[in-house]
Amino acid sequence: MVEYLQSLTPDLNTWLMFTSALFALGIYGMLSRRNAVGVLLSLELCLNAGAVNFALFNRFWSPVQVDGAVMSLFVIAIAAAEVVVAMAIFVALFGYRRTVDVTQLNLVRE
Amino acid sequence: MPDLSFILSHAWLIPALPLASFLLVGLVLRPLHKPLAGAVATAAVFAAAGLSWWLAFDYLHLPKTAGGALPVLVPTSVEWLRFQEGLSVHLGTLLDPISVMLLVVVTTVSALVHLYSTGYLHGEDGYGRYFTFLNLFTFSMLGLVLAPNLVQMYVCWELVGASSFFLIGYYYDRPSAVSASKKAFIVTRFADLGFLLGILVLGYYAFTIHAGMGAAAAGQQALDFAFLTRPDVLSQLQALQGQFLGIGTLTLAAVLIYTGGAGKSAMFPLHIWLPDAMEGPTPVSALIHAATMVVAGVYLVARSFPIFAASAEALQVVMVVGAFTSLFAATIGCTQDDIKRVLAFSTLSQLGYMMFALGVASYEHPLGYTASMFHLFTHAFFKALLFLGAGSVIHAVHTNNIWQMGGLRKYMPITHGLFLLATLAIAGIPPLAGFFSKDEILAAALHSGHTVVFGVGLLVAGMTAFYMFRIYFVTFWGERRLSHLHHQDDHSHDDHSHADPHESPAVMWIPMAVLGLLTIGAGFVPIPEWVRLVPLDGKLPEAHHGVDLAVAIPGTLAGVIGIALAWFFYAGDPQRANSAVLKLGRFYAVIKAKFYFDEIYLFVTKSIIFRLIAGPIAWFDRMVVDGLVNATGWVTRLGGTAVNASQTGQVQTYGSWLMSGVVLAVVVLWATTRQ
Amino acid sequence: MVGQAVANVLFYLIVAVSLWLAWSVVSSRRILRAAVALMGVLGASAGLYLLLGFPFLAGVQVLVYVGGIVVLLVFAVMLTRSQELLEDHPSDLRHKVAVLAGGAFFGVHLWALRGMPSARAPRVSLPASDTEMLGRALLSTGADGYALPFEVVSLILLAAMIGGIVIARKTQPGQAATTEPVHPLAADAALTAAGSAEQLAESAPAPVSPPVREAAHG
Amino acid sequence: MGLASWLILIPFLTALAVLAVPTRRSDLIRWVALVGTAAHLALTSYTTWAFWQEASPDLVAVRTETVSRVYLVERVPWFESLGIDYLVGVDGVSMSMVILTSIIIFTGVLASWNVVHRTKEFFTLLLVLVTGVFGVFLSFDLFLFFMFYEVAVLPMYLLIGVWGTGRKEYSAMKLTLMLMVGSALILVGFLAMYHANGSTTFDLTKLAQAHFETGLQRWVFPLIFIGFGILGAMYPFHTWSPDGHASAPTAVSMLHAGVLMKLGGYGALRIGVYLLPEGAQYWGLFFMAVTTINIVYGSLGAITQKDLKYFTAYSSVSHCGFVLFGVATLNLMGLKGAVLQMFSHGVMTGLFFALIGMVYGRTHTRIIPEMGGLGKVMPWLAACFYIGGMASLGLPGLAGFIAESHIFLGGFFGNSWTNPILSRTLTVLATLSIVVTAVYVLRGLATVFQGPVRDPHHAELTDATLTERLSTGILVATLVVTGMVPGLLIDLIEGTLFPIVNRLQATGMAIPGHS
Repeated sequence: MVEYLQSLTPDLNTWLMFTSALFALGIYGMLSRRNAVGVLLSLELCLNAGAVNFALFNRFWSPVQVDGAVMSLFVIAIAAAEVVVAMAIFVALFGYRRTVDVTQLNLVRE
Repeated sequence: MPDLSFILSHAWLIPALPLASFLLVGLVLRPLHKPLAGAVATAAVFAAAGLSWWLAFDYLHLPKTAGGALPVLVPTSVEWLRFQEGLSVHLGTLLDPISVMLLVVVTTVSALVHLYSTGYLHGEDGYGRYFTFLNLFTFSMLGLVLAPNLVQMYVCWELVGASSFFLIGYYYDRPSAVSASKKAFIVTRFADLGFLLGILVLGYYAFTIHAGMGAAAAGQQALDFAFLTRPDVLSQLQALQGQFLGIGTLTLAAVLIYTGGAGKSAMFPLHIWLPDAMEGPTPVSALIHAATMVVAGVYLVARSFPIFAASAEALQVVMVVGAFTSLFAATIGCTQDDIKRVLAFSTLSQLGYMMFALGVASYEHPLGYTASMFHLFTHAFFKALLFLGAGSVIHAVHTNNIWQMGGLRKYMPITHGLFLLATLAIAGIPPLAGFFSKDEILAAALHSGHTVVFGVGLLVAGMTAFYMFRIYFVTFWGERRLSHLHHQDDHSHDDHSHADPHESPAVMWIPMAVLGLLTIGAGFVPIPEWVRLVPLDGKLPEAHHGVDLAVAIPGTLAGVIGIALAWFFYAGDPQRANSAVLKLGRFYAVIKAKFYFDEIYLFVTKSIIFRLIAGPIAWFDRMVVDGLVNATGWVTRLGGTAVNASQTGQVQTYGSWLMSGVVLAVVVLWATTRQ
Repeated sequence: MVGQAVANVLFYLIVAVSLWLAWSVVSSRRILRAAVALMGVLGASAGLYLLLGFPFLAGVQVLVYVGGIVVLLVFAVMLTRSQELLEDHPSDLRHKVAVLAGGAFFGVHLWALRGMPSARAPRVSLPASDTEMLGRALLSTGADGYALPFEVVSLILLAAMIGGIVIARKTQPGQAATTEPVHPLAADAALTAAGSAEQLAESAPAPVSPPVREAAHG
Repeated sequence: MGLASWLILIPFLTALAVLAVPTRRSDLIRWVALVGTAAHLALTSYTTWAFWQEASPDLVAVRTETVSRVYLVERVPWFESLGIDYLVGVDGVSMSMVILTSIIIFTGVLASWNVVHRTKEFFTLLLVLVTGVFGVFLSFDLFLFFMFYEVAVLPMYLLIGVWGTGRKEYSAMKLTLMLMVGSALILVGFLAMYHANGSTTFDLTKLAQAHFETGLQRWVFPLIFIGFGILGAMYPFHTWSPDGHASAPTAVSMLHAGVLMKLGGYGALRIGVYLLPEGAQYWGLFFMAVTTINIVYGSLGAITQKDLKYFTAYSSVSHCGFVLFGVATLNLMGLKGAVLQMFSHGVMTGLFFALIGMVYGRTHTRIIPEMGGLGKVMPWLAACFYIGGMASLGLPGLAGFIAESHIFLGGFFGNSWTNPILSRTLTVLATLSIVVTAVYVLRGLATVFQGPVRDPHHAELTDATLTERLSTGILVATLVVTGMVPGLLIDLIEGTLFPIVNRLQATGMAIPGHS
C-alpha cells in the first residue's frame, strides 16, 4: 500500500496537468462570468495557477535555487496591486452605472 | 554714344515723370488734396511733353546715317528680367523716327487731356483716382512707345490695358461702365494671348538663332527689336523650315503678334470693346481710345514691320483685316445715335485705314508704312479734338444722344468752330491734316497695286465724311432739342442742367484750341520726310514728294460727296433722313444693332463658355473628382464598419479571440516545429 | 518513505479539493460564495507550496493572497451591499464559448504535455528553509539578485494604492466631468450616476490601503 | 547654433512663450506672437544678407556645376547608425521660400488680430505649424525634412477643425487624410532612395552625388512628384484644397494656400527633379500634361464659384498648377518660373485670403452675389483686392507676370528630350488660362466692389483698420517690389537652379535615342 502510494509520486506532467486544469477553469470563468467581480475571481485562479507553476519548475528543474519562488512572490504582489485597482474601478463604476455587468460595459466601442 | 545731347541720352526721363507723378499722386496726394493732385499730374505730363518736343528737336538735328535715314538709338538699356543668357529683358528707350513721333503725340495729347480734365471732372469724387490712372496710363504708353524689345512692349501693353480698364470703369457704381471696362480688358486680354504666343514663338526661334550666332550677337538680346530686325537674323528667320498647320513659322509668329495689335487697335472681330469703352469719361476716350492706346496695335506692326515684311501672308492678313474693319466700322458709324459711339466707330474705321496702309506696304512700295504713321500722327490730333469737342458738348447738355442736342452752334461757338475744323479734317478736306495723310494712304494702296483696297479706302473716305457731318449737323445745326434733359451723362455736377447750354470754361477750350492748331498744322509737318521704311540695306530711296493729284482729287471728292449727302439728309428737313431709314428697313436695323456682334459674343461667353464649359467643370469637380475622393472615404468607412462588427466592446469577446489566438499560436508552433 | 506516501496522498487530495473549489469559483451563482471558494483554492495552493518545499511561499500565500486579497474582495463585494453585485447568471452562448475556450486551452496543453518527457522531483538535499534564500535573492544586487524588480514591485504597489484611492474616491455626480475622471467611462456615466456614488464611495477607500502595505512588505 | 537653426527655433520659442502667457491675456498673446514673428522677419532679412554674402561669389562657378551648393550649413549627427543627421542650411530656393513664409506668418498674425476663440491655442498651433514649414524649407536631410513636413501638416487639422467655419470637420479630415496619403507616397520614395543608395544616408547633399539606377528613378519619381503634388493641389488630387481653404480661418488659409501648398512644389523640385533627373525626364511630359489640366481646369472651375474662398481656392489650384508645370518643364526658365510662382502666388493668395477674411469680418458673408459696390465703402480693401487680382491675372509690374512669363517661356522652349510639338501644345493650352483668369478675376472683383451697393447694411461698414492696413500693405508692397525689381529674387534663386538644370542636361545627353 505504502509502496503503491509512494509510486504515485506525481511527476512534472501530473503537476502541470493540474495547474493547466486550474488555468482552464479560470479561462472558463473569465469568459462566462457576467459579473465583473466574478471575472476578477476567475482571473485570480489563472494567476494562482501561474504562480504555482513557477514554484513547480523551480523545484523540478533547479532545486537549489529560488528564482521561481521569487517569481511566485512577485506574482502574488502584482495580484495584490491588480485587485486593489480593479476593485476600486468596480466600486467607482458601480457608482456611475449601477452595474458591474461586463456585457453592459461596451462603451469603448462608441 | 557720347555725343548725344542731354535729352537724347536721358530719354527715360520722359516716361519717368508721369511715373513719379503717378506714385506721388496715387500714394500721397490723392487722399490729401484733390486739386493739388490734378495740378501735379498735369504739370508732370506737361513737363514730359516739353521734354518730348525738345527731344524731337534734338533728334531731328542728329546727323543722318550713310543711307540717309535718321539714326536708331538705344541710349538707355538696363537689365530688368533675366530669363536666360541671351534672353534678358532690358528696360530702355529706343529712339527712331516713329517712336519719337509717337512720343510727341502721346505727351502732347496727354498733356492737353490732363489740362482739359481738370475742368471736365472738376469737383468729382474720383478726381484724384482719375489723375492717378491717367498718369499711369501716360507712363505705360510712353514705355510702350519707347520699348526697345518685345517684352517691354508687352509689359507696357498690358499696363496700358489695365489703366484703360480702370479709366473706363471710372464710374464704378454704374453697371454699364463696369461691364464695359471688363469687356475691354477681357477682349484685349484675349488678343494679348496671341501677342504672348507670338513672343513665345518668335522668342524661341530668335533665341536659337541668337545662340547660334555667338559673338556676332553680343550685346543684343534675342527679343530686342534691334536684333530681330537685323537683315541676317531676318533671313535666318525666313529660312526656318518649321511649319505649323501648314503655316510657316515666321508667318505664324507675325500673325500671332498681329493678333495682339488687332486687339488693342480693335480690329474686326475684336472691335467690340471699343464702342463700349466710351462709358469712360470723355477725356479718357479722347486720350486712350482715340489718340494713343488704340494706335498701339498699328505701332506694334510698324515697329516689327521687317518681320511682317518677311512674310507676305502676314501682311496680307493685316491688309485684309484692316480694310474690312475700316469699311465695317464706317457702315455702323452711319447709324449710331450716341455721339461718342459714332466717334468710336470712326476711330475703328481710321485704325483700319492705318492698318491696311501697313498691309499694302513692302520694301518695294514703302509708302504705305510712311502713310500709316503719318495718318497715325494727324489722326491723333483731330480725333482727340473731336472727342474733347464732344466732351465739351456733353458737359454742356448732359446727354450723349445726338437727337437730344441741336442748334448748339449758337450757344457754344468755340466748341462748334473747333469741332467743325476737326470734322473737316477727318473728312479729308484740304488743307487740313487729315487730307494729307489720307491722301498718302490712298496713294500707297493705289501705287502698290491693291486697287480693291484703294476702292474701299475711297468709299470709306466718303462714308467718313458722311457720318461725321451727320453728327455735326444734328448736333450743332437745326433747332435746340434739349428742353427736357436726361441725366444719363457721365458726370455728376448738374448746376446748369436746366439753363441754356453755354460754352465750356477756358481750361477746357484752350486745350481744344491747341489741338485745333495742330489739326491745321499737322499736315504740313514733313512726317513723310522723316518717317520712312528703311530698307534692309539701309539705303533710303528718294522720298515721295507732294500731293498726287490722281489720288487727291477722287479722295477729296469722296469727302465732299459725303458732306453733301449729310447736308442733304440731316441739315434740312429731318423727314428726308427718316424716309431713307424707312426705305432701308431691316438692313438699317441690322447695321444699327452693329451686326449683332455684341449678342454673338454674349452668346459665346454666357451660353457656351460659362454654361457649357465652366459650369459643367465646376459640377464635374464637385461631383466626380471630389466624389471619387469622398467615395474612397466612404469605402474605407464601410470596410471599417464591417470590421467594427467584431468589436463588440465586450471584454469577454476580446478574451475569446485572445484565447483562440493563443490556441492557434500553440498549434501553429507545434505544427511548424514538429520534425 | 511513509512521508512520501503521505505527501502523495495529500497531493491528490489537495488537487481534488482545488479543482472542486475552482469549479465552484467559476460556476457559483453567488459571488460571495465564489470568493470563499477562491479562498479555499488559494489555501490549497499554499499547501502545494509546502509540498514543493517552499514554506515561506506558502506563508506568504496564506497571508497575502488568502488573508489580504480575497478578504479585500469579499469586503468590497459586501460593502457595496448590492444584490446585483452578488449574483451572476451566465448566458447560454457565453457558457458554450467559455467551455470551448477553456477546453481548447486544456486540450492543447494536454496534447503538448503528452509528448513531453516528464521529470520526477530530484532527490537533492533541500535547504532547511527557503526563507533565507528568498531573502538573499530578493535583496541582493548581484547578477542573480532581484533587488531592482523588488523595488519596482514596491513602486507598482504604491502606484496601485494611490490609484485605487483616487479612483474609488467619493465623486459628486455633478463634479464628474470637471474633476478629471480617471476612468474613461466616467464622463458618460456621470449622467446616469444619479446620486448613487455616496453610499458606496464612503466605504471604498478604507479597505484599500492595508493589504497593499502588507503586500509591499511581503 | 547658426542662423538656419534659429530660423526654425524662433517660431517654436514664440509658441512656447505664447503658451506661457495666461489664457485671459489674449492681447498679450497676440503681441507675443507678433513680436516673435517680427523678430523672425528681421532675422530672415539678416539671414538673406548673410546668405548673399556667402553665395554671391559662387554665382559664376555654379553655372557649370551639377551639385547645388548649400550655405550656412549646420550638421549634428542624430541617429548615426541610420545615417540621419540634423542637417540644416540655406540655398537660394529655400531662402526665397523662407522669406515668403516669414512675410506670410507676420501678416497672418496681424490678420488674425481678431481671433477671440481660444486665442492661445490658436497662436500656439499656428506657430508650431510655421516651425514645421521653416524646418522643411531649411532641412537638407530627408528624414528631418519628412519630420518637419508632418509637423507642418498636422496642426492644420486642429486649426481648421476648431477655428474653421462651415463644414470644418469634414474639410479638416479630408485635408489631413489626403495629405497623409501624399506623405505616405513620399515616404516610400524616400525609403527607396535611402536603400538604393549603398551608403544608406538621408543626407540630401550626399544623395545628390549618388547615382540611382534608371529603373529606380522611373518608379520613384512619380511617387515623389505625386506625393508632393497632392500638397501642391495637383489634379485630380486637388479637392482637399477648395474645401480646406473655405473652411479654414483667415491666417490658416493664408498660410496654407500661401506657404504650405508651396511645400509641394518645393519638394517636387528639390527632391524629385534634383535627385531623380532621369525619372524626371521620363515623366516630365506626362506631368506637364497633368498640370496643364490643373491650370486650365482650375481657372475654369473658378468662374462659376459663388463663395469668395472657393473662388480663390480654385484660382490657387490653377496657379499652383503653374508651379508644378514649371517644375515639369525641366529647364532653367521653367524651374525658375516655378520658384518665382511659388513666391508670387504665396504672397498673392495670402493677400487674397487676408482680404477675404477682412471683408467677411465686416459683411458676414462670402457669397459674391450678395455683395456689391463695396469699393465705395472700403476703398483700401478694394484697392488691395484689385492689386492682388491684377497680380493674379499676370499683369506686368506685379509678381505674377514675372513668374508666368518664365513658365510659359520654359514650357515653350522645352528641352532636348521632350517632343517639342507636345510640350508647346501644352504650353499654349496653359496660356489660355490667362484669359480665363482675367474673366473670373474681373467678374468676381467687379461684382463685389463695383456697381451700386447691393445690401444697404453694407453702406455702413468701415474700411480697414490700422493692423489690417499694415498686413495687407506689406503683402501688396511685396507683390509690387517683386514685380518691379524681379532681379532681386532671380539672383537669389538662380544659383541653386543651375546645378539642377545641369544635371538634367548631363543625363539628358546620356539618354540614347534623344537628339
